[in-house]
Order: sequence, then C-alpha cells, then structure tokens
Amino acid sequence: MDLNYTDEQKAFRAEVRALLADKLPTRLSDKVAGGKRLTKADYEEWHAILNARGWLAGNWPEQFGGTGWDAVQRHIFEEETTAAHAPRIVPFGLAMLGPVLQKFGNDAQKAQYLPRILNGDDWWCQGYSEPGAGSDLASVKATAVRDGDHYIVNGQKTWTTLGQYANMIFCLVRTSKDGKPQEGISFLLIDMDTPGIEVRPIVLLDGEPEVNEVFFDNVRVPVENLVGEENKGWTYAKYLLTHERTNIAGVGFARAGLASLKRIAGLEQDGDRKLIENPLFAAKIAQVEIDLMAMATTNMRIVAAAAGGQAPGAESSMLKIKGTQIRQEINALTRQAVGVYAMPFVSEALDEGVNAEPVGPAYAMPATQAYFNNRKLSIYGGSSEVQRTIISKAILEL
Amino acid sequence: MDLNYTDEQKAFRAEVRALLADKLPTRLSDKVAGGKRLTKADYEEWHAILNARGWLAGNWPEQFGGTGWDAVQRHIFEEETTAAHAPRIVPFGLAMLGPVLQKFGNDAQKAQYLPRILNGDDWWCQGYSEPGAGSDLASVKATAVRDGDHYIVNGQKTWTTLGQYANMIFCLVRTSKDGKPQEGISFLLIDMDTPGIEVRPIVLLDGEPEVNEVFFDNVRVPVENLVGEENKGWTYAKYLLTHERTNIAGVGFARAGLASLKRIAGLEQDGDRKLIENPLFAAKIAQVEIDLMAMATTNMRIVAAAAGGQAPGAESSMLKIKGTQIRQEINALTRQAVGVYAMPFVSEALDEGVNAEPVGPAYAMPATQAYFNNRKLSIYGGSSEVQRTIISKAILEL
Amino acid sequence: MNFDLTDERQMLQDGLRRYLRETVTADLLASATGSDIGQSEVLWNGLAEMGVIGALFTEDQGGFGGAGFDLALVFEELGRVGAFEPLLEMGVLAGGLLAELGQEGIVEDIIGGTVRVAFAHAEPASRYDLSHVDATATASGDGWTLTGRKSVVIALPFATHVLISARTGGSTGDTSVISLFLLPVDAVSFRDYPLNGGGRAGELDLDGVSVPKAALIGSEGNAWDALERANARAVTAISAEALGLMESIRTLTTEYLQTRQQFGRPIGKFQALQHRMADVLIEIEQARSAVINLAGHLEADRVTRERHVSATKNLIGRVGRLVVEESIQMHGGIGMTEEYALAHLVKRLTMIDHRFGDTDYHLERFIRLSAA
Amino acid sequence: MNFDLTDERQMLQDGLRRYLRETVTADLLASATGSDIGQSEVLWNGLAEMGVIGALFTEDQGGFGGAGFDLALVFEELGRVGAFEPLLEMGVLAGGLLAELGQEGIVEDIIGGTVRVAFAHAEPASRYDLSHVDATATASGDGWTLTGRKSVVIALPFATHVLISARTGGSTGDTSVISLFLLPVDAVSFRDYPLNGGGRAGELDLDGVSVPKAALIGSEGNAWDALERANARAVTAISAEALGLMESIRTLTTEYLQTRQQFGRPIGKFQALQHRMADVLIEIEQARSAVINLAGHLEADRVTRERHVSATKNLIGRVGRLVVEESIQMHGGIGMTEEYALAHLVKRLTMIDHRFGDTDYHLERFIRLSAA
Repeated sequence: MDLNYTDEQKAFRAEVRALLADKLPTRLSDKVAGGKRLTKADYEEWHAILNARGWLAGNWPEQFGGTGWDAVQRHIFEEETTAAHAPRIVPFGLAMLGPVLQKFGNDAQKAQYLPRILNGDDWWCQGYSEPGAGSDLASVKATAVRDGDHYIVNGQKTWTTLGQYANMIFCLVRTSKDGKPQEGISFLLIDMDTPGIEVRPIVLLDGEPEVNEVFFDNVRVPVENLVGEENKGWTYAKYLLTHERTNIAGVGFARAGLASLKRIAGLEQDGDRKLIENPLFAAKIAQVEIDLMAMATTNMRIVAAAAGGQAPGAESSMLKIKGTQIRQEINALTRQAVGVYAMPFVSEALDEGVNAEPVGPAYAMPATQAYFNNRKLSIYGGSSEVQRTIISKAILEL
Repeated sequence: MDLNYTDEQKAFRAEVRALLADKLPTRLSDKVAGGKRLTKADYEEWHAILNARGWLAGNWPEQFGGTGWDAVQRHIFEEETTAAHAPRIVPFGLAMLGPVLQKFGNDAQKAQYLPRILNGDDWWCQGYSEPGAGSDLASVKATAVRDGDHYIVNGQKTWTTLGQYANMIFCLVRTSKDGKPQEGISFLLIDMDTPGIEVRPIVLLDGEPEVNEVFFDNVRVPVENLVGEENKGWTYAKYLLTHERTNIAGVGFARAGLASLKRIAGLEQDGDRKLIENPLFAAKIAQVEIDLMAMATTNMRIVAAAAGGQAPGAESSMLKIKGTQIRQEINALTRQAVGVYAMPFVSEALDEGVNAEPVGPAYAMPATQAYFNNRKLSIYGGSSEVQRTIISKAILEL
Repeated sequence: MNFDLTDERQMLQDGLRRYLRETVTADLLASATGSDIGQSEVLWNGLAEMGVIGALFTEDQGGFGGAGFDLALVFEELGRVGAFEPLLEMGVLAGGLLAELGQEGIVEDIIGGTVRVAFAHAEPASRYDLSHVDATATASGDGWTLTGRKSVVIALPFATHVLISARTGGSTGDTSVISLFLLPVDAVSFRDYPLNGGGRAGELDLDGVSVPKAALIGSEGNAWDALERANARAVTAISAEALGLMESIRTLTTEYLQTRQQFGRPIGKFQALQHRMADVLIEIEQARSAVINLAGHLEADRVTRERHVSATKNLIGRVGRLVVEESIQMHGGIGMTEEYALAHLVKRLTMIDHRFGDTDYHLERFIRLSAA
Repeated sequence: MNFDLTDERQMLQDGLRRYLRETVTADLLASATGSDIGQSEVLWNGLAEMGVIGALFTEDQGGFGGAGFDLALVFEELGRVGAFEPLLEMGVLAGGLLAELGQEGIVEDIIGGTVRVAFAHAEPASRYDLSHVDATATASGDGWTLTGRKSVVIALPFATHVLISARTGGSTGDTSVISLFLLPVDAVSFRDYPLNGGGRAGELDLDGVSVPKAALIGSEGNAWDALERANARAVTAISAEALGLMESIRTLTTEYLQTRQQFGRPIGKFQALQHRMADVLIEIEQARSAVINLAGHLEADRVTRERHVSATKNLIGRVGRLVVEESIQMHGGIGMTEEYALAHLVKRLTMIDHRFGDTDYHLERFIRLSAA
C-alpha cells in the first residue's frame, strides 16, 4: 500500500507541467476557465501543440505515433491538463476511432486515417445513437445495403457531438436483419461531404448547439470504408465503448469545478459574511469535497489495477455514477452560489472579442449553463440507471 | 379554503384537553414521555378511563357503544392524546376487529364480543402475517379443516404484536386451495387458551419482545367462531386494513418526537454551545420540522376529505411513506443528539419502580431504542416499497 | 377546516385555466422572450380583461380578491403553462405596495392593465437580503435625487413606470429609512437583457436622477412593513407558480414514462423509475401543502407569517430541484433539448430558487425566526 | 502508487480471517456480552497468541507493524465478524500512548495480552471534544490526587489497569496541562453496564483517588500531542472496523436478496431494490477509499492528517447510516429481529457514529481545518 506516485511518475508529472507552462496559450486557458465558447480553431490549435510534442494520442501505442503511456501516466496527464484549464482533447478520432482502427482496421485504413487524425486533417464524429434508441445501442435502424463496390446508407443518427465541425463520421449501420440485433451491425467510415448527408443542430438546455442530428439519404459509401468484417460491428463498438471509459470518473473536472466553486463562494457576499462562511453552504462544499477525496482514491485504485493489466469492468460503472453525482452536485452548488445573477442569459457574452459585458459577475452565467448542460452526464454514455443495472448483475449477481 | 378548526371542533378539542387534564394519570404520561416500558395493566387502566367517558371506541358508531366521531374529531383526539403522552389505544380489538364484526359479524358475535372489547374483558391480537410471506398477505398457509362443528387449525402466524398479553386472536386461515390465493381464505376468532396454541416471543432490535410467533397444532375452533362466510375472509381482511390506516401519517407522534428532540438538543452541551445552537444540527431539525408542517397539512386535507365522505385511497400510501420518513428522521436525529450515551443499554432501567439508575441522561437509552424500533415503520403495514408500487399503479398509472 | 375552493374561485380557476391553455403556446412564449419588451402584449391585455390582475387586490383596493388563496390560485395556473407575464412584479409587488400605500388612482390603471409598474428593489450586493438598500434619495430643492444601482429589475422593458426603493438617511440595512419612489420609466436609464426561464430584465443605473417631491410614495422612511408584507405575498405567488410548474412537469414525465419504449417495454414499467416517480409525486403533494400553509397564514402575526414564508420557500426550493433533475433524468436525451416542452418548464422552475431567497437562505431564516 | 498488500500483511489477513471465521460465533459474542467481564478471554488470548496485538505496534515498540495499513487490516477483519474485543481501547489507545511515552515494559505485556489497560479519557460533558478534560490531578505529598468523572470507559471490567487523563493545572480545554496516569484497575471504583453493539463499559468515579508519583506517564502536562495522534489512529481503526461491518452486512443482504422469494420471485429481481443495492455498494467502495486515505496519511503533517481524520469519519458515518437502514429495510421483518445475524452488525455499525466524533462533528471540524 502506497498512495504516492513513484519517482518516475513524479518526473513525468513535472514534464507535463513544464509543457503546460510553456505551451498552453493563456488565451485558451482563460476561455476554458471562464466558461467561454471554444471554436473549432481553438481545439485544433491545442491539438497541434500537443501533436508537436508527440503527446496528442495518450492511449495509442508508439508504433502508431501514440505515447504508449500506461493508465497512471494517462491519469496524470488528464489531471494536470484539466487543472491548467487546457481545452479537452476532442475524443472522437483520438480516444474512440483510433484504437478501433488499430485493432480491427486493415493496413490501408491505418495508413490513411491514423496520421490524418494526429495532424488534424480529419475531424471525426460519432454515429452511434439513433432517435428513440436511448441506452439501447444495439437497436440500430440505419441501414447499409451493398450495391456493387458501395454501400447505400439510409437512416438517421442523433446526439452527434460537435458534428457541425466534422468532415468524417464513423457509424454503426445495419447490414443484416437476421439473428439477434447485435449480429447484423457493421462499422462504416463515412465522408460527411458525400451527397445525401444532412446535419441539423440540436440546441440543448443551456442554449448551445452542442449535438446534432445526422440524416442519411441514399448515401454511397465505398466498401473499402467498412472496418473489419460485415455484421461484426457490434464487437468493434463494444471495444470502443471500453476505451471511451478512460477518465470516466472525471476527477480532474470535479477538482477544477470545486476550486472554482470555492473561489466564487469566497467572492459572493451573503449578508455580513462571504458565502463560503455561511455554515450551511460551507457544509455542502465540504461534503462534496470529502466525497471527491474518496472517489479520487477509488479512481486511482482502478487506474492502478488497469496499469497492472486488469481491464476495468463494472467498477467503471461505479466510477461513472459517483463521479457524475459529484460533478453534478458541484454544478448545482455553483449555480446556487451565484444567486440572482443566475437569471440573466446573454449568449453573446460567451464569444471571444465580442464586448457584450456580462450581467453581474462574469462567472454567473456560465455557472447556470454548466448546471443545465451537465445534467447530460447521468444520461449519456450509459445512463446511471443502466450503470446500476450493470452493477447489480455483474457484481451483486442479482 | 380555511386552515382553522370550526368552533364546534375547537369546543370538542377543549373537551378532550379537559379529560386529559383531569383523568390521565401522571404516572402513565411520565412513563410514555420517558420511553419506559408499559405493562398490560397500564394499557388496561387507560382503556378503562376512556371507556368510562364513552371515548374508547373512536371509530365505532354509537349503536355499538362507540363515539360516532367523524375523521376530524378522531384526528383531534389522536393529536391531543399523543401530545399529552397518553398511552396509545391498543388497536387490535378496537380499531381492527370491532369494525369487521360490526360489518360482517352475526348478531351473536356482535353481542358477545363488542362489549367485552369495550370493557377490557378480552385482549385481542392479530393473526395475519405468516413466516416468509412478508407483504404478500394473501399467501396464507395456515389451514382450517372442517370437522363436525369445529375447524381444526394448523400452521403458524408471526409478527403478532403484544400477543403475550392476548387471550383472543383473529386469524386468516386457508379453508380452500381452489382458485386464486385470495379466494380460499376464512376469518376465524380463536381463544388463545385452546389446547395446541403456543406463543413464542420475538425479541426486536431494541431488545424488547414486542411481537410473537403463534403456533397452531390441531387447534379445535367452534364453527360459530367463523366470521361471515367461509372463503370470503379476504374481503373482511382488506376492509380491516383500511381501518388500520387511520392516523397512518403519525402526525401526533412526529410532533411529540420533534418536541422531545428539541428539548434534548437544548440540554446537550456541544463544545461551548448547546447542540441546538450547532448550525448543522439546527438545520437538520428545521428541515424535518418544515417537512412535518407540510405533511400535517397533507394529512388534514385527506382527513377533511374523509370527513366529507371520500374514502382515502392511494393518498394514504403517500401519507404512510412521508410520515414514516419524518418520524424515522426524528428518531435518527434524537439518537445522534444523545452522543456517547447512546451506547449504554441497561434494560432494567425501563421498568417502573426498579431503581436501576440510567447511565447518562435518562432520555439517552430510549432514544437509541426508538431509533432501532421505528425502523419497523417502513416495513410493517405494507412496506414503503409496496406503497410506492401502489402509488405508481393507482395514481401515476405506470 | 375546509380545503375546497369557493364558487367564485372555482369559476376563476376554470376560466383562467381554459384561457391559458388556449393562449399560451410555445410560439407565444418564444416570441415574447425574443421581442424587445420580453413579454406578450396580447397575453397581458387578455389577463387584464379577464380581471386576473384584479384578483390580486382586495375589494377596498378596487379588486375582487387579494387573499393568499387568490394569489395561489392565479399563480399556480400561470405556472402550469410556464407563462412569465410580470403579474408578480407589477401586480403583487409594485401594485400591492402602491395599493397599501394608498395610491388608489394608479392601482385602478394597474388593474386595468394600462399602467405597468416594474419594481426596482434588489441591488448588486443585496443577494436575498430584503433590508439591504444601498441606493439613496437625498432631498434637493423641491424634489429628490436618487443614486444607486438596482439589479435584475424584471420586465423593466415592458414597464410604463418603475417603483424604486431608496434610503432617505441611515445606513445600509437600516429598515427605518427605506422609502419608495414612483417614476415614469423614461425618467431612468438601464441596460436590458433576456432571462433564463423567459422574459427580460434590466440593470438600473441611478446616477443622480432628479425626481419631484410627489414621486415619494407614502411617508418618508416608512416603507419597510409594507415591503415585508408584499414580499410575503410575492413568495406565496412564486411558490404557487412553482407548484403549477411541478404539476405540468409531472404530467409530461408521467406521459413520457407511459409511452416511451425501451428494451421492448414502456420505461414506466421499470420498477426503479416507478418508485422514484412515486417519491416525486409525494414531494409535489408536500409542495402543495406548503403553498396552502403560507397562503393561509399571510394575515397571521409577523413571526408566524414569516416562519411560513421561509418554511414554504425552503421546501419549494428542495422539491423544485428534485422535480427538475428527476424529470430530465427520466426523459433522457430528449429532456436535454431546448425545443422539447420540458426545457422551458425546468429552467423556469430552477430560476425560482434564485428569487426572494434560496433554499439555504430560508432554512437559516426559519431557524432564526423559530428561536425568536 | 500501489494498492496491493505486502506478503506479510497478506499472510496476517488470511490467518486472521480464517481464525476469526472459526472462532467468533454468535454464541461466543452473546456469552461475552452476558459475562461479567463483557469479553471473551478465549478470543482475547487467541488474538494475542496470533500476534494480532503486536501488529498494532512498530518494531521499535516491540511489535511488527504499527502502520496505518496494519491497523486498517486488523480492524476490518474484526469488523467482518462483529468482534468487540477491546483491541482499539487497549491496543491502539492505551497501548499506543504507553508505547509512545516510552513504557516499553508494560507494552511488552500488553502485546502479550497479559496486561489489559482500559483508557479513561471522555467525560460526561465532553461529548466528542478530545481537549475537554475536567478531571484534575493535584500533587499531594509524594503523589497525586485524582478527582473527576470518566464516562463510558469501554472494557473497564475486563481491564487489569486503567490509563486516566487529568489536568495538572490550567482550565478545561487547555491542551497544555493534560497528563496521563496509569493505575491498577482495583485502585478505582466504577459502575459497569452492557453496551449496544456488545461488550461492557464503566462510569469511573474519581473522588480524590490518591496515586503514587510513579503513576504519572511521561512528563507533566505533555500528553496532548500523543493523545491527538493516538486519536487519529483510533479513528483509522474504527473506520476500518466499520468497513468490515459494511462488507459483512452487504454480503448478508445480497444473499438475502438472491434467495428470499416474494410475489413468486427472488426479491433481488425487483429493479428498485437492485438499483438501491448498487448505490449501497458504491458507497461502501467510497468508505474503503476513505479508510485507505486516512491510513495512508497518519504520518503526514498535522493538518493534513487531521483533515483526513475528519473527512474519513464523516464519510464513514454517512455511509454507515445508509448501510444500516437499507440493509434492515431490504430484509424486511427478519431484519428487525435480535436473533438474526444482521442485528448485531447493524447495532455495532450504528454505535460507531457515537464514538470519536459523529458525522456532523467531523464535517464542522473538516471545514475549520480546511480554512486554517
């Protein structure tokens, strides 16, 4: 038993901190810290900085231009970049598709797509969810019918995050109706510029068009864009989902959120004291901090096990539920902290360079938005209800 | 809309208060307030006092020697007697069996049993639950087989409250295995002195033998002890359950408990202040008081509707759940309030006249016992889980 | 004891509910927020014609209601449809204060809907403290000079007048020096903006605005008692609005649970959701009782009344958060989208905890009042 | 970073778990509480022979462990079987203090199990305040006179000696005047009684007990730092015991859900219970992490250590209540009965929130320490 990082791990952390000190543009970290809108160019700028250092693909093996980091190194990188308010690494190409191509793609696909992901030539988005399917991913209705050396794709995908920026989409499509729903699914790579594709934004509770609907009307996709075997897509999709689960606990986000909550509560006047001196509010902050201290260690236990080669199973369901509860509670307390100024909604104030003064403190409106936006944490990537069922089956054997 | 009692109701309340001032023995109210053990004789003494005034049977019509009170009057009586720390009226004969006999019993049964209930000649107990049945009451296994002018009863009942004091028991027994489980049940009145009956105490978490197992080994019961028709017992049982639900919210108990909690928190030293001045503890007390203020009004709304002739349906499920949550929270806070002295367990100290000094303040040990004992509130009389299912079916139509 | 509506109130409820169902569409709400005034003239005038504003005033004030249960009835109905016409600000607060301070003339026009008075009281540093008035009014020549800032003045762009609180002496927090001044809205300058949950508000900048003597409402420094009473009535109104929002959210969510299929059955068949929805229902019943308690104690002695104010607002805040979060969760993805009907209702319900004191503020206040 | 047990600890855990499974029966626990001493000599001696007491001390102290993770390991195992032998009071507290204050001789006998020292520190008015010492020791002739009351001195009837804290000057709450005195138990008079959760304790009445000079342990008025460190180790131990209790309660409850049939199927098939049990499991994992955090920071600087003390005890208290109440509820009636195995475990777990500071006490303390 030893809760401390090894000297090697501490040295690595120092390297990460050095990079952030030297290379993370203040313009970007200010936007992240201030809850401002990030543009496509902002993400691309940060990706390029990391790529130049060879640190963009934290979960890729070195042979493909990745870092070859173990779980603990990835955790340290996450922890430090989040604490420094770096933009998040857009996961669709790097965290999700990359590993799938590396394991199941053919050499041509690896050669064509992996470098373009690293160099930012392609922006990928995810075509998994469909309207009405919810957490039942296997109920894929979008079809791909073979026609010569093309597939003809028809149907609709939804909740496609940042699809408005993407030029490529990886999709689950139904290529067979025989057998169990899982058995007729294939994994296709589709160029968003192909005729017949339409992207429509979905505005979320916080007023932001973060996700999209993507419509496919007789879209012709070359057969060489099929990953692995036809009708075996479900296997690849599940493999991808396990990779999506890295950093599922969101410890770094929770810590950054807690720090910002304390800062705000230290600024807000509450009668003749600061809000952070209000015993009831201080108790709520302390409670969530205590929960976070424990959850971070649960997370490290699972990270350490993963670094030791154990694949995290239902444990990550526990992490997702608890991590989500903690982050949503921090969001709720921050919204509560900003008081009456939670009400004004001045969308322009989130854009850089526009001088629309915020109403009240600049932190107020982003606090309200974050509260509404992060309700999604307990819904997407397998809702908390789905996770509880996984736990009761896999661990409790109920 | 008017939240106040009418003048008639206020006058009635004054009458009740007068009776309590004149006739409730301090010896009894001290025992109730102090969480001491009540003996059989204590209950009988209080019953006799109320009977002398004609106020023992609050939910019986006058023709049977009852009060003929409406729901509001019954509520006022409950409220006042509980606030005065009067012993509770033992419900098995008065609240439960009485109404069943009045509606379904024959003239001989009414003539024989109802007066004996009022005069305290019989102490009834309830033979409903069976081992392993839990909330599934209809799964009655105890059998009654007709043999000439007797039934031969075999089987086991459990959770029989105060069965150790009873000389009579009303039982659900299976007289037919045909049809649905509900269809073969009969309602029998059994003399506890009949050969073949054995009563074994069950000690609960708080160390008290409050409930019992009752075993029946070829017990001969005269056929005239059958209530209503053979195999129609389920109808009578359900009718009884609705009567059991009067005062299901336990507003009076909650108010008495809250008052005692505040008193204790005002006595307990917490550093350089009293516990009630501890902002976190004060907040918990205030929270439960606010919930109680609302729940009491929910209760009055349903009482008023009942007085207006509406039979409470799934609403009483809501009251049972919320009332239970509030009472159990008050119990938990009171246990927390007594601090280290929650630990000593000196059973003798609960008996009258024994001079076993309590360890620490006299209120400490009863607080711990009440916490453990009242865990039953969310289990018996239809668990909170069963009540939620009733609500989701009956009100939400899910 | 009686929990039934009088015939008059029953008629008002039926009529109002029918009118709002027909009138308040998603488009109306969206275009109202989108408009410069942040409100719907049509809806405002319709409510005035129905006499809904009058229901907020007693007969001596020229209305035909004004009791706590009248406020509760009207605002529960407004809440059910997510309406955000400023009946609370212009009727209960500004109107109520003007009526109590004997301004019959203008109150008649308020009830008629032709005069619309915004209420400018809260300030950037006041958070939820009703007694915090930093703005000052100093006598100058034959009038007053107002200086200070007023924040989140709701419906200011829709107002014809504005009622402003200011200190005529003493120091911040001193309740014996608070006075009220009534100005035509074009006498002041402000910046306005849209609000989460609908409507628009303004930040009011008073840098030495000169107003005539007659602008002072009531006598100098004597507004506090009326202010606290009006605040109690406002909390009654907004709590009832919250209850209406909860009822509509409950209906939406229950229907969704009944119809939405997943894993081959309606999700309402999953026991975990059934039991959680049952708990939500129980808490909404608690909220209804809390509103009744407050509405029924508005005329009680001050401590009793204010204990109910804080008890009710605290409970409404807690139940509101539960209802918002559980309804979004049970809807899943669709519950996250702006265009679905739930979005407007949950945002509006969430914002109610940011007005007139939040859950914690009133819990602490309840403790103080109970100790007193 | 490494969360695996060393080989030595793994061996200790395996051996101890096996021994306790075989030895600690319901009968043993019942007869121990029923006995005059309130403990089981057999179990105590068995643990001593296994060297379990020694595992609580460092090698320089004559043991072979003594680190936070040694305490956590031992007490989690004791918790799993609901044992209540006073290893915490006599090993971690009295023993730990005597060891730190350089009493090698007696510590050797404590490790051997032949000397059993109760720890008398808490007082009727101290609640959870470690610094509250009202009892006084005044120099008299060639010794000391002890006066005061000590409450709920656990395992006093089982003790051969008692270690008593008293002030040698100053006033209550003054940490610079706290001294410790070691007495043979027959030098003091007390009333003893059984405890919820098992075992016996005593109320110690010191009305002018004369003790020799040599009874003073360490130097006069210098016990505080050692006392606070020992308290931190005691909180580690009792939190680990709570974790062990939670694990056994979880196992009992899960088995019950799997086997108990109602409405024609195992109740564990009902989704509402599945999801609640999943939440219980998640919180128990939180408790395990909290114990690891504290065990791993016992040697850190004071503020860091004490922040973890309060964080862990607070979380253990909250999770403990959840585990107790949910496990009883999911069992239904049988969970209410004294004779079923759950009863002893939930009572013991409940009582843990009544020792060394409860949930609220440590939440407030965590806030104070974080602000410092």
